[in-house]
Amino acid sequence: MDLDFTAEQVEFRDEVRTWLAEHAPAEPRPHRDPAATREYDLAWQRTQWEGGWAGIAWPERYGGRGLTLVQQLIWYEEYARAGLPSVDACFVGLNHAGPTLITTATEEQKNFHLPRILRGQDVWCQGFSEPGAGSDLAALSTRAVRDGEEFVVSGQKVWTSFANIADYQELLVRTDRDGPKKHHGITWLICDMSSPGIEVRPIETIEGGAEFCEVFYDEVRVPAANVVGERDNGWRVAMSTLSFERGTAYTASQVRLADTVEKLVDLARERTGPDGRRPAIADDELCRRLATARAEVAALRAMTYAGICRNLRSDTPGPEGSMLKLYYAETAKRVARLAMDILGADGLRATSRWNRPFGWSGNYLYSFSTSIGGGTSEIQRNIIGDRVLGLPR
Amino acid sequence: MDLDFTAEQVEFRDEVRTWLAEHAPAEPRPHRDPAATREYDLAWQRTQWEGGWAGIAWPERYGGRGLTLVQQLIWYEEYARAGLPSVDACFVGLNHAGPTLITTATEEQKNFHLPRILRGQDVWCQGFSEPGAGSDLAALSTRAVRDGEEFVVSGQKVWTSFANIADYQELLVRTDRDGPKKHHGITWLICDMSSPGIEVRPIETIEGGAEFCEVFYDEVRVPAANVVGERDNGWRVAMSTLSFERGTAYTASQVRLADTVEKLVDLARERTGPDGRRPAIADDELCRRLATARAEVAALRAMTYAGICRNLRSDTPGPEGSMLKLYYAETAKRVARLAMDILGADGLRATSRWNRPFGWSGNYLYSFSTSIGGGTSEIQRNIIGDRVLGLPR
Amino acid sequence: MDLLPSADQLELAAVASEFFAEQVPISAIRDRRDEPSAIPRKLWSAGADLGLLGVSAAEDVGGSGLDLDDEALLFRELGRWLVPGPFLASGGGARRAGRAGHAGLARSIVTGEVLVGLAQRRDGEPGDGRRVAGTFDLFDRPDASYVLVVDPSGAGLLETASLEDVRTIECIDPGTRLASATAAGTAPLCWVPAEDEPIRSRGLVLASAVLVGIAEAARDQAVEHAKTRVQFGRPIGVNQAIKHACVDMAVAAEAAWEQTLFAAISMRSGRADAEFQVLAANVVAGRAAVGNAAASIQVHGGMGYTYEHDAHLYLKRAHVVEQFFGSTRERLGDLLAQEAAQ
Amino acid sequence: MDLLPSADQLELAAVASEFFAEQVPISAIRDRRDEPSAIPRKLWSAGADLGLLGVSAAEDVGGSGLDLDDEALLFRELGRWLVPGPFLASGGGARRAGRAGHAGLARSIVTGEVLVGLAQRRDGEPGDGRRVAGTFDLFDRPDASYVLVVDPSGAGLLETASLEDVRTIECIDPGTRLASATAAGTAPLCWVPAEDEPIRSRGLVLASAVLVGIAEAARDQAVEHAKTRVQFGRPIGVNQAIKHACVDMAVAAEAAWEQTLFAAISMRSGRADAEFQVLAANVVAGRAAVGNAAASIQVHGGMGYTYEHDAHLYLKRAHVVEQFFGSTRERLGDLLAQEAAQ
Repeated sequence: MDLDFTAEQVEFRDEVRTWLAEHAPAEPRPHRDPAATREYDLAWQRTQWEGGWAGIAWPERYGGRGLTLVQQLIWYEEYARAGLPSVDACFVGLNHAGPTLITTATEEQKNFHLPRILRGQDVWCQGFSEPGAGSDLAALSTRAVRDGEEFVVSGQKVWTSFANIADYQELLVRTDRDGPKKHHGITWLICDMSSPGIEVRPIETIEGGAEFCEVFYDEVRVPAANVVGERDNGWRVAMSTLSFERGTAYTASQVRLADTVEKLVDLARERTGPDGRRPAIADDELCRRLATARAEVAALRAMTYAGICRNLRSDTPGPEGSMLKLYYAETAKRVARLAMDILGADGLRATSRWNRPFGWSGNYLYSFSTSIGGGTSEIQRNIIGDRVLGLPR
Repeated sequence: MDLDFTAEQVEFRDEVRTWLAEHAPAEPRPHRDPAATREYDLAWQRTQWEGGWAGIAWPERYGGRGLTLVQQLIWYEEYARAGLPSVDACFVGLNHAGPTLITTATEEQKNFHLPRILRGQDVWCQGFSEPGAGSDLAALSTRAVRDGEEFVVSGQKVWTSFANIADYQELLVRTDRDGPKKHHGITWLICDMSSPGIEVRPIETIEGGAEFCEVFYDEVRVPAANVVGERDNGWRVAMSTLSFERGTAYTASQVRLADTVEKLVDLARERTGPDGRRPAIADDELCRRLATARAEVAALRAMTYAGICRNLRSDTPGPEGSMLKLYYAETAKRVARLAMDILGADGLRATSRWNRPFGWSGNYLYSFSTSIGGGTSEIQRNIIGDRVLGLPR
Repeated sequence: MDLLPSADQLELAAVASEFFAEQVPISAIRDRRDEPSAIPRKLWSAGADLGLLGVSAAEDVGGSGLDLDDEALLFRELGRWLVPGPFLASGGGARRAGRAGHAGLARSIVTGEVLVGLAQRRDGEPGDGRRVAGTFDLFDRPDASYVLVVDPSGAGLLETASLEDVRTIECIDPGTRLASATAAGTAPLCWVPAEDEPIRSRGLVLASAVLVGIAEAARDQAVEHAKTRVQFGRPIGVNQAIKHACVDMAVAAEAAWEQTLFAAISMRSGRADAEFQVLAANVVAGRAAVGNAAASIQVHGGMGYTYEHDAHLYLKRAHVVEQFFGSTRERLGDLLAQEAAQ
Repeated sequence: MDLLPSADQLELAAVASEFFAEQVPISAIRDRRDEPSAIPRKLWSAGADLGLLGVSAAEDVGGSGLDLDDEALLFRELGRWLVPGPFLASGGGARRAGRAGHAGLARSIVTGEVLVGLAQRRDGEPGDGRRVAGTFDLFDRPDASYVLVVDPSGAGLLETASLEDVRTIECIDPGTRLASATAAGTAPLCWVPAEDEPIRSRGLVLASAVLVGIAEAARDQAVEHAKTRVQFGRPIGVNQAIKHACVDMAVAAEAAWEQTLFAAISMRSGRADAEFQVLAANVVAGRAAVGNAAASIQVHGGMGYTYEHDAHLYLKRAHVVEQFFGSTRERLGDLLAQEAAQ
């Protein structure tokens, strides 16, 4: 066992650090205006592409760098250390759709989409959840009927982040309603968001974010060539997508959480504590909770490293990703709440986590999504209980 | 609404206080030796009887005082304030068996047993749980077959406190194995613990207590006249017993917990805190946890008062008793753990909660029983969810 | 000894609850989020007509002269319905003005003509009867002619117009209007020293009642969702992860409510440990409100994370009301500094 | 970068685990509860023959000269099997003696002839190379000729015979022998200043590994019970109240283990943030061990509350090991005083 990076990896880290210092966006992310958000996120992705930093662990033949998850990790670490905004609008393309296409799509699909994602040409969104199918994703009922060389899609999706500014969607539809189990008969489609019949209604989040949407499909025609994996086999494809999400895709968030904790330690050094005299960090309770947060994000990093080492040996992430996701969510919520306790009455001031300096009350509200999105903490616990611990169902 | 006690009740409180000051046992309770424990607990119960304080809210015709639950509450409060030991070996007789007999037994059964319980003549124990029937009490399989004017009992019970020193047992047995549901065909028997065929094996508790037992029944003959309620109707009788346990029977424990918290506040005033300089109470974390414990036991008392007021209006305790039981258990565990955190390395020294001064490490270990005995906290949550909140099963 | 509300008290609360349900639906908070004031004057007047602003003010200034436990029952309904507007400060202000002999002012607050916001000290020395200085957070200042200042030494009213550097601040709660301001040694009106009347303790009891209402509403909302939301072919409430979360909410709300009543009655009847009971109530009520509201968001899943659902409004209001009359940590210190309960 | 144990390391741990399972069953703790020493000398010697006491001592004193991560893998097994006896202090003592040039002493500790207990300071000024004074808690003193004293300024050995006022104290853990004693300015043996070798940090890593072993064993025990115990016609593990409790135990153990390895490797490779990583490991490992052991008792219900079941032994040992090398609260303060992690 070792924690040493190779000379090559150390050099890589230096390059990343230097490049980020020179190219990081100077402007804060315009988080309230969808069109401006799209432009900002894509422009930043394009800059990364031009710098040669897009798709670090993606295959070279689709525009990636063909490096390992260790280099990808180094990138995330330096990225977080530089205090840069997350790749929000590009997240699904880079972390869900991209990896899924790499493992499952046809060469044609890969050749078309993967470079576009890396170059910052397209925003992708996820079309999984429905009003009647949240935790019970397999109950989805948005229907696709084959008509010649097309599928005709009708139905509704919810909690679709960035549908209002997306070019493509990874869309789960029901292509067979008569299968023996509801997990069968689901198909994973690439849906062009400019297709006629799609209506997008933004839903504001409790933090005031504008990225959440409902999407309505009224006889939307999707070419049959856009099926990824095979028809009626979409559940398996989607599960691998979710495994990415719960495994490596969260690496950036995990790394960023450590940075958030250090920001909070700094805040506690600067602010007066509850007694009105000493700095907050001198308060025994707050001090210990901050130290505990430090210990937890350290452990989260160790788990992330170990997960990457495991992934380097076997390609498909296992259910252990759910442990990372669960631990991340619960830690992120505790850290966000601790900030509110340090702020006291100042926590009542509305802020956004996109603010500079960091908006703690916004981050607190945002933190509620970490144990809901990508599968609730309850669902993660079921997965871990059933598939990691082998407990009876 | 008011918190005022009537002049009569105030006078009652004064009498209790004066009497307890004069008659409380001077010796600590001999908790490791079962025979000595029996003698101590029964002697103290006899003293209370002679003083006119036994069965405060029991009907006068069975030897009680015929007063209300308010006087009973006053007794518990003064009792706890005087720092007196709980009525451990007499607990089942006074709080389970007694109340059950009062509501359900025949006059003959009542006339015989109730005065004996009050006079400190008999120790009772509970024979409910079995190795295969813990949370799932209705799955009990200890069998009783009718033979003339007797039932012949064979089987096994577990977690039976004080079976080794008990005279009688409230014994649940299966009298019908062919009923439509397993809750049917259960009968509540008064079992004489000196009957041939009973074997008692003590089980030490994690605190080192000696009161826990397994009881084995090998063709034990119990007179049919000892059925309480009706044959095959024992489930209903037992449920009312458990309602007593979860409702008013815990009043004494709840009141004592407030006293325990104040003992802990005193301890934190006297001991040096984690920084090795200031008293523990000056530590911000410990101070806030102590204050929170104070708030929680205050709320527990308020809930207890409200429960008593509700009971004064309707006789049978409802499922709300489970809320008290649950809140009590979780609070008691937090308080016990807080003491360990205040003690630090000193918490490693083995003590008993029967020690004088109070043994905190023993109390900590004991506290684990509060969320297990009398129905686990998980079972209480099921009861509250199903019966108080009406959630689907 | 009787801790159960009387039929009269329950009736009083039911009337208020009905009024709020009809006139001040929670959805109105979203509709008015960009308005200067969180509650329209018309509704404020209607609330005044119902007697909400003079509950504890004397009858000779138009009040009802009711007791603190009656008032707690009403404020629980204000919490349950997330009613916006400075009811707590205005009710306290009316009582304050009345007892200080400013009958005219008291009457105009009771009738709803004059509003009183809440000023919460951020820094500066505690005020006294002659001058009040320092910076303050102002809650629901729009439309308010006065703000109620509660310092350890006493409490009184300041004219809003006398405040300097008034700056509007967006609050996390769209139903609360927040601002900051400075008082530069202004002379307060209707000042009363803390030893003469425990305004802060009364305020804490009523804030606790509001928090209980929030905790109960969040519980009810989660329980309802658990009964009706179907996933995996059954209502989600069959799952212990959901069921037990609802139960913990119910227990927290129950404990908070009984303790809040206990505190209200302790104050009314002048028990020696009243302050202990009040602080205890505020601690358990604050935890119940914030905890239940947070749990309800989780029970609601994706829906609970949307602005258009009510779940977050409970959470945000809970955080606001938990800050009333000083920080939660300060109150825990105060509670531990008390003698043991009676 | 590779955080996964090698095949050699896993083999090393498996051999130890097998030995413990066969030779030091957990039930022996109950059998020996009234013996002066928690582990028989014969078993101690067998452990020494297996190399458990010289893992990190140099080869020239009979040790294996292995690295801290290897040692952590072994100590995790000691925790998992609740092996009694002063392994941590004796292993540290052997390494200490060897590096201080006391080859004979080192060798006799490695062979199991000489035992070293752990002395934990209760009060008095920290010692230095010339004198050690103050009162101490002694862990597993019986049979030990020396005790290891670890002060912030450094660490060394004291002859047990030189201690005064030695008093046996019953420990909550029947597998740990506790005593108190006074050192009256005794000159320590093999003293090494903290800046020369981070004994406390090494000890904290190994204590963390023991705690991880306890956390994992408690998890395994609870999971096994959840799979096999039938109530209401089904294994209790189908209930989320049980299932999710087991999951939380698994996540806590996993986090603690990965962080403990991270810390061990950080120390070995001299990372600048090694101390941060060590303290972090001890914090998460302590919480995992105590938390999992407590949760396992609850999962086991009435059985978990009996002395004859193993569940409480995990809890009690977890509390003991969590106290090694200073209090948990002190360590949190130390962790926050560190620079941010690399």
